[in-house]
Amino acid sequence: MDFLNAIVALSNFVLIPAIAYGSQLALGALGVTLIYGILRFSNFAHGDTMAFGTMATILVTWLFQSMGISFGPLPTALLALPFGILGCMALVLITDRAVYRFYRQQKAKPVILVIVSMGVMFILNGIVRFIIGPDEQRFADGERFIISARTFKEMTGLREGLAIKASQGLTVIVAVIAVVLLFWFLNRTRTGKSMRAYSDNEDLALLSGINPERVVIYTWLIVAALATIAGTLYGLDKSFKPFVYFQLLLPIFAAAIVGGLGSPVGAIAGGFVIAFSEVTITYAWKKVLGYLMPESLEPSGLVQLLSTDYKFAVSFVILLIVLLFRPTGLFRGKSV
Amino acid sequence: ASHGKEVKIGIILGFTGPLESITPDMAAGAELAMTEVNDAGTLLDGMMVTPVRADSTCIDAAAASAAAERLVTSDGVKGIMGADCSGVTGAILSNVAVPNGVVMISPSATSPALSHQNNEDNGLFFRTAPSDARQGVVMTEILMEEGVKDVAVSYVNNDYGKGLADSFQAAFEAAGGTVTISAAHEDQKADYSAEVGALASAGGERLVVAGYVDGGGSGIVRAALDTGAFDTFHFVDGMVSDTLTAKFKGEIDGSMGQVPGTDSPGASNFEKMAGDAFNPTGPFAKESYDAAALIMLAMQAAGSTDPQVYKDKVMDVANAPGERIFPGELAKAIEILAGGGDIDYVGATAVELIGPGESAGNYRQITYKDGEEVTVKYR
Amino acid sequence: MSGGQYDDRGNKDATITNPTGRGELGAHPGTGHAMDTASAFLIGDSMTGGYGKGPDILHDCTIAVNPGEIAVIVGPNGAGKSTAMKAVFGMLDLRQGSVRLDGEDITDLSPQDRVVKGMGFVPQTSNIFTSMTVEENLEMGAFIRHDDFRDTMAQVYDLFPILKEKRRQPAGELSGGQRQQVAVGRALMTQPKVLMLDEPTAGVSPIVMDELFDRIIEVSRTGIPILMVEQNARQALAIADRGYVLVQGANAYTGTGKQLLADPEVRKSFLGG
Amino acid sequence: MSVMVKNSVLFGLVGGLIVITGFMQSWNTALLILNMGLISAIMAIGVNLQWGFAGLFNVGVMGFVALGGLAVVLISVDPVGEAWAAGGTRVLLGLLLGAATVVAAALVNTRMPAGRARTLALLVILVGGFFFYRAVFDPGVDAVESVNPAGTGFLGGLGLPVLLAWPAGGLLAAGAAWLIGKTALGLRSDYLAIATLGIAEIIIAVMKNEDWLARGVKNVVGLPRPVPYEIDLQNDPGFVETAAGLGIDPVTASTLYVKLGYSVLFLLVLLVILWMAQMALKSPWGRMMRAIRDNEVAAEAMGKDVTRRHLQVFVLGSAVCGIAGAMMTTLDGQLTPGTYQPLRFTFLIWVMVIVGGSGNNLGAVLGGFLIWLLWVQVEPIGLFLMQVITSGLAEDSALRAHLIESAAHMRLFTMGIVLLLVLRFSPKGLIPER
Amino acid sequence: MIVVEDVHKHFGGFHAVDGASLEITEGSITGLIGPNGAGKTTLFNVIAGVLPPTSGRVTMAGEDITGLPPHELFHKGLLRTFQIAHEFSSMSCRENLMMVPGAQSGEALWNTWFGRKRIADEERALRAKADEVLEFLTIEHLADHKAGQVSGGQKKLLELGRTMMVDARIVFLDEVGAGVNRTLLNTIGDAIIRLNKERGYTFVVIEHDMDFIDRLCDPVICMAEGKVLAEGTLAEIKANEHVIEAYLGTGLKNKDKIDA
Ligand SMILES: Nc1ncnc2c1ncn2[C@@H]1O[C@H](COP(=O)(O)OP(=O)(O)OP(=O)(O)O)[C@@H](O)[C@H]1O
Ligand SMILES: Nc1ncnc2c1ncn2[C@@H]1O[C@H](COP(=O)(O)OP(=O)(O)OP(=O)(O)O)[C@@H](O)[C@H]1O
Ligand SMILES: CC(C)C[C@H](N)C(=O)O
Ligand SMILES: [Mg+2]
Ligand SMILES: [Mg+2]
Repeated sequence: MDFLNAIVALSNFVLIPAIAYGSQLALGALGVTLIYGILRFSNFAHGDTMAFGTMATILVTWLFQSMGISFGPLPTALLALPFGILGCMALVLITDRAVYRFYRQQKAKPVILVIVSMGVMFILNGIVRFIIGPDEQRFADGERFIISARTFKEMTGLREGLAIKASQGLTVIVAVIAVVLLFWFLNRTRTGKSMRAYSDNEDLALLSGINPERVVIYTWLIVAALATIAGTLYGLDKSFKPFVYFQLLLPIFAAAIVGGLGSPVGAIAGGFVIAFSEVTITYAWKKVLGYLMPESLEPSGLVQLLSTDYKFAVSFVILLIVLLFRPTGLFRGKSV
Repeated sequence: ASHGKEVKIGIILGFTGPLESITPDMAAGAELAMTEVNDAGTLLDGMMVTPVRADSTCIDAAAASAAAERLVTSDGVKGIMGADCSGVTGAILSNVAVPNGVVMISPSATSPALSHQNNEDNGLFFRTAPSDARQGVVMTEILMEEGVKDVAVSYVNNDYGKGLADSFQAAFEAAGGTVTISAAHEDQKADYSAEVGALASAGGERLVVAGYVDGGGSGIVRAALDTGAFDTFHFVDGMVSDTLTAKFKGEIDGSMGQVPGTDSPGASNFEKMAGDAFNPTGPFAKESYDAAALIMLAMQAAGSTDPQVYKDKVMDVANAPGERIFPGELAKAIEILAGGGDIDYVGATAVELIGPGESAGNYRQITYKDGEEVTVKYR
Repeated sequence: MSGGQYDDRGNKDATITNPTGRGELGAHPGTGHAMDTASAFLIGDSMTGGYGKGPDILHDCTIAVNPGEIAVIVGPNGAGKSTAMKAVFGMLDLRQGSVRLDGEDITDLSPQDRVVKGMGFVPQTSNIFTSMTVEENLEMGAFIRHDDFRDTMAQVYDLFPILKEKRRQPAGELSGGQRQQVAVGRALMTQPKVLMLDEPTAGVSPIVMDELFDRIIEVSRTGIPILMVEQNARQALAIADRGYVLVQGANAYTGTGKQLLADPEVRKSFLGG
Repeated sequence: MSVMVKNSVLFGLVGGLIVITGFMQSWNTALLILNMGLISAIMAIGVNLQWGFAGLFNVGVMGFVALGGLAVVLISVDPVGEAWAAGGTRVLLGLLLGAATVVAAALVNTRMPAGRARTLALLVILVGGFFFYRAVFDPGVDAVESVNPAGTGFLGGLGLPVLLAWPAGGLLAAGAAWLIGKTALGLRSDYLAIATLGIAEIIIAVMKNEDWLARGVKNVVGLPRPVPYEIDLQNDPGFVETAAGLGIDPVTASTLYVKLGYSVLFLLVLLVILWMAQMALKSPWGRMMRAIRDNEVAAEAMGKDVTRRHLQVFVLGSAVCGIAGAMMTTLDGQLTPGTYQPLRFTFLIWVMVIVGGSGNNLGAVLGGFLIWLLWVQVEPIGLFLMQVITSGLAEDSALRAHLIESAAHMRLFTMGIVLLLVLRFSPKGLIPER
Repeated sequence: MIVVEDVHKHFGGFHAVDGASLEITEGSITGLIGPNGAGKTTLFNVIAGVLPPTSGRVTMAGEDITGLPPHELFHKGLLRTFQIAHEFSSMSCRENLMMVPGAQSGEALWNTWFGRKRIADEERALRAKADEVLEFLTIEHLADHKAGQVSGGQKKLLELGRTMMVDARIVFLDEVGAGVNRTLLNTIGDAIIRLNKERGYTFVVIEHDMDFIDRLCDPVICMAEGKVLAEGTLAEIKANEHVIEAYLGTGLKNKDKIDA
């Protein structure tokens, strides 16, 4: 019984939140990694792209809600998601046209593109706040829990509860579908392969008859879709607030790099490594150990490796360790 | 008594940054006071007050100082309503207000470090919010009365959160309570699973949340509720607001909290005056109204817009003796002062300035029932 | 976020992305060279041009290849041989002159469009996709084809058996000579109507060089004209139907391969005696 | 020659903008911008040393700037005797123990042959050391932090003149950079970037959470100054008289005087650093660095010790950032770890370097001034723009209210536009490398 | 002078160098030939310290130099060129050469501030020397061109030029000839011989051009599949069946094309 309690407590506070958070990071990191691999720069505007896509989804969700359209127990936002993705696609294509294309043609150094993306980040920042405001927005509806802590306790009679939110289940399912589709696309389709070729050697891709602008457009489209999905899932699970999306940028980058920039598999692995390391290293094991240990040995302190103050630092220390012992990231970052 | 005279008052708040969602209401509160005075048109025989807004960013001391410097030296403001966050408030005070001799009244900076016992501020700094040292004591009283002896604390990792958590822990432990864990959370972060995991593991009858409702504070509450880690909370002033009830509805029933506030009729007056123009119950909107009102009334009392002159009058108009003044009665107050009378500004938050010029600290104790915020009593 | 050596994917010369390949002059003044270019399949006619805003590298230079023939360009280092190839392929602004393929003026076409028109090109450097497997490199060569290209791939593997062995290996891990084979194979995958090679045998062992020349001859026998730059000039000229010696961006000597090989002046100055 | 003319025009332009600020807004604002501009220029030189000279992508600028700030507290604040008595020695001992553990582990790692014995020894040292360190350190920290937490609660500094803190800030940053460089410089550029970004965050995390060091998020305010206080000047009859003689009122005169004092100090530092950087760049050393930047493999084969040179320039650049950080904290008069944000202290500096022209010291200086000027002035510009845009709308229209309300967000927006415009029309920066 | 003892270099499961042992005698010009992918460049990289060997030992004049970093080897007099040119692309050709010599006093930061006179003198000498080398390589007109913008062959010349800026003891040349005009290659060959005779440089030359090998090299080592296949004078090598099969081949099959 105590053993079960320990397992449940661990799942409830460590495993489930980390898996959901990891999936969200992974989707975000995939976008960053694709841009890096194919367009060769670290896109600092990615967090704000996510915010924009989510905002578009939210606006459509509100429209649906006001029209009385709903999706049964699932959040209406899922219905609105395709529209949000379209909106985000339009945005990234416009920015590419207006901004990035010029630098591509100039063969500007990647760092210039990084700085340019910071400019775009500033601008998107302004636009999003301008349209939807800086405040937190709620748009989740439908069932909130697959199973709530209280129900679980009543069902099992255990002392510990286990909560699985609908948004968490949804996050994992949608993430898996998105990732499978992406991999199929990149490795099996002609367009996918041409994207990888372009990422490898632009000039030669040109000589092979690949239209570089098309590759770029496809990349942006995919990235817009990923960003919107990641942002919407995150918003459903937590809440939507522009500034938080900007803050997401750092863990997303950490995830992409731990995995190996440019490697999609790596991005996913990186997302989970970051999520799990943040949660486990600062977790206070007192409760779990309390169940497992005999009464006399029960820990008096919190049994916490590091205080949560250093949570953020932990993910970066993990990052550093990975980089020092496997300098190209877990999955040697090659271009897509 | 010529018309067309103008005095500018600066409103410096974090219009961008982690408090960007509450600052518009605060600014609106301050501007409401100025409009009221302008409508009367009697301040210093027809002086018109113009508000000038500037962005404190809440976090970037250098940018805030630059903005304040511009307010003072280029716009020529004669008083500053602000800043909001304790950090930038300290920076503006020592870099701009004191060197230029400008009065500054903050509606919301609550850090104990801003109590200038030794006149480091040249008597230029006041605040209509109480120091957090006082809030820690009030919180302890409430919890003890409830019979709560074990709590976990989660505070926002800045001078406000940390200072409040420190003063609370000291007071609570002195009263015989136990703080199982006092852990920081970074504001505006993506995910709080780790923090809640640690808090849950440490346990406690209640979770004390000392953070911002627009930031990490709500994130912590959300995660704690969802995982079933805690179901009752104790909220500090940064948390109590309509946003909180809108967000959590019945989920936080049974939780408690306190905010600066009084049962004086001022608050409801203020809310009526505001109408639909902005949210008058927003955090520190009332304090902002009061801060702006105090600046203007002190000017009237001194008969001068020169900060070096009117700074000495701020305490006089704020405290007894004199006629009690509520929101909507600024015209009356000006009249009394012009006639050489004395006033006791009560305002929207029952202003009572003590010690080095900060609010004495009246608190409204609240609890949550059926998804509504219910006032229990005032202390 | 990358710098220095890590952002090298292809040469970084901006003109290569010239989206339209448009020359500055609309008219194409002939120069009246006494050259038999009338029947040429591919001709870069009186080309003048250079990189970006820089000075002219090519000076009124003409290069042509007839159907079914092999044309070889030789010349000292820096003569502009690679530049001439790039110009013919549309990767460089022509300030004067024109490029014609099978009688059609293609001066204004972009490189991709030229690929579609049936031109294949193997550049001198960075001519493979290093992160992709050998097989994927070949597939990319066939990118513009929508038919079944497995036969062509089998042919390429027949020609370069080592590639079949390494087909699952990233091309970047191959040795210098092996890469060269991938590059030529990739170009052949398009089933081009005309093939342009910039020093295909640089750094290739004698046995592979012979094989490459053999294959080039075979390709040309199938009716595909070949235009190539070579430093192994004696061998190249030996199989060439037409040879060009470029010096400082201008035609210095032109003739059949044999004529040039026999010319003592050419031998001494350009073929190493 | 024409380059000279162009550069002079550019610098003249920035100078002009500052002067215009002086006339249009106030001389105080102008001087404030000038002072932060000088500091920004120094930071930009530091980043330019690393990126422009050596191709090191350091995105941890914020960390070094913050360390410089920390140095100001450690050098200039008076020691807190009570805290030292309560647990000062214990804290120091704990730190020494921690360092000893790491050193011992490193020694074992290099001296012992690889194998199970070494792994075991390492584990014992690290785990044992960690607990021993915590056992000594934690009580000391608790003791120090409980000494008047609202007012002090930290050990304080050495109580030395604040000017000493500037070189000390450089040294502190250099020391940290050396440690970081030893471990992280082998990484390829993108990874180095994120590693430094992470380390900077760790530095800030430590400064925020180790209250015994510099009060953490509770901030240290009222730091000593190298220039007189305005109030003292205003109370000094001699000064008031001189001011009156110049026809300026004493308050304004005193604020200007103080700011000018800072300007002179900062300018001196900038000139010295700029001269040193220029000389280095134009010498065989600079040539070697450029070679390394162009092609590390070849430079290594040509006998240049790339790792050592990278470390050297990384340490130097970081030290320059540390000096600038110390200067900035001195100017602010307070250390507020919570305000260190990558957006402001890392990315903005990068924008300065890139817009100014990387690889060119003058470019970095120009970028420092220009971008800082914009960063400050964009806020009123944004408001102004909004007012112009909405001037056609009815006074009470909702759209107008919304637009004016959004004006504050236009700061980032306008900044983005400005940045993109500069990059668009001069992608190599305003003063490109040669 | 250099002794390579049973060196292995594995990439994952692939054995690029698989137990190579050879000796290079002082003062010789040794040719290293072998089919593409034989592991020649990889072996160079191991000797020159770019890649750590999986196992095996390299000694130079009796001293163990296995795994020493390239910059230390440079100062011991071991220089190399790259098969794919590694120029310093944003620097002028002259600077590409001037940066080479070690122990320039201007490379110490201190001197850039306080030893400016000395630096100026040194620079003058260096510049003269660089110009001399450029002239020798027939690219003096490119002295002020950015090295990234010269032709493929010119970059290779620059590579060679760098080894001429210092007094080397042993120089490894990885396919200097590939992409270099034959007439110029002859000149380079002459230079190599002169450096060998006059300055006592030892050379190891990877080359696929048999004429070039013929002119310069004695002895010749042929590698295949990561091992040494044959060693000896060129005549011996040329007659070796294995070498013919693996490397030299028997000439064009399509001879008819030439004869026609
Ligand atoms: N990207 C470039 N930008 C500017 N100038 C260039 C560029 N590439 C080559 N050049 C110049 O053009 C001239 C001709 O170069 P090109 O590469 O055509 O020579 P090449 O005949 O192919 O020589 P090689 O046999 O050595 O490859 C050279 O002098 C070189 O300096
Ligand atoms: N980094 C690497 N990873 C995996 N395999 C490699 C790597 N580098 C080289 N190889 C393999 O090692 C083998 C030897 O390569 P190497 O470059 O030494 O050949 P080489 O003898 O110099 O050939 P060439 O004459 O064509 O230059 C090749 O088959 C190559 O594919
Ligand atoms: C607006 C408030 C929540 C600010 C807070 N009281 C502080 O001092 O930082
Ligand atoms: Mg060429
Ligand atoms: Mg090789």
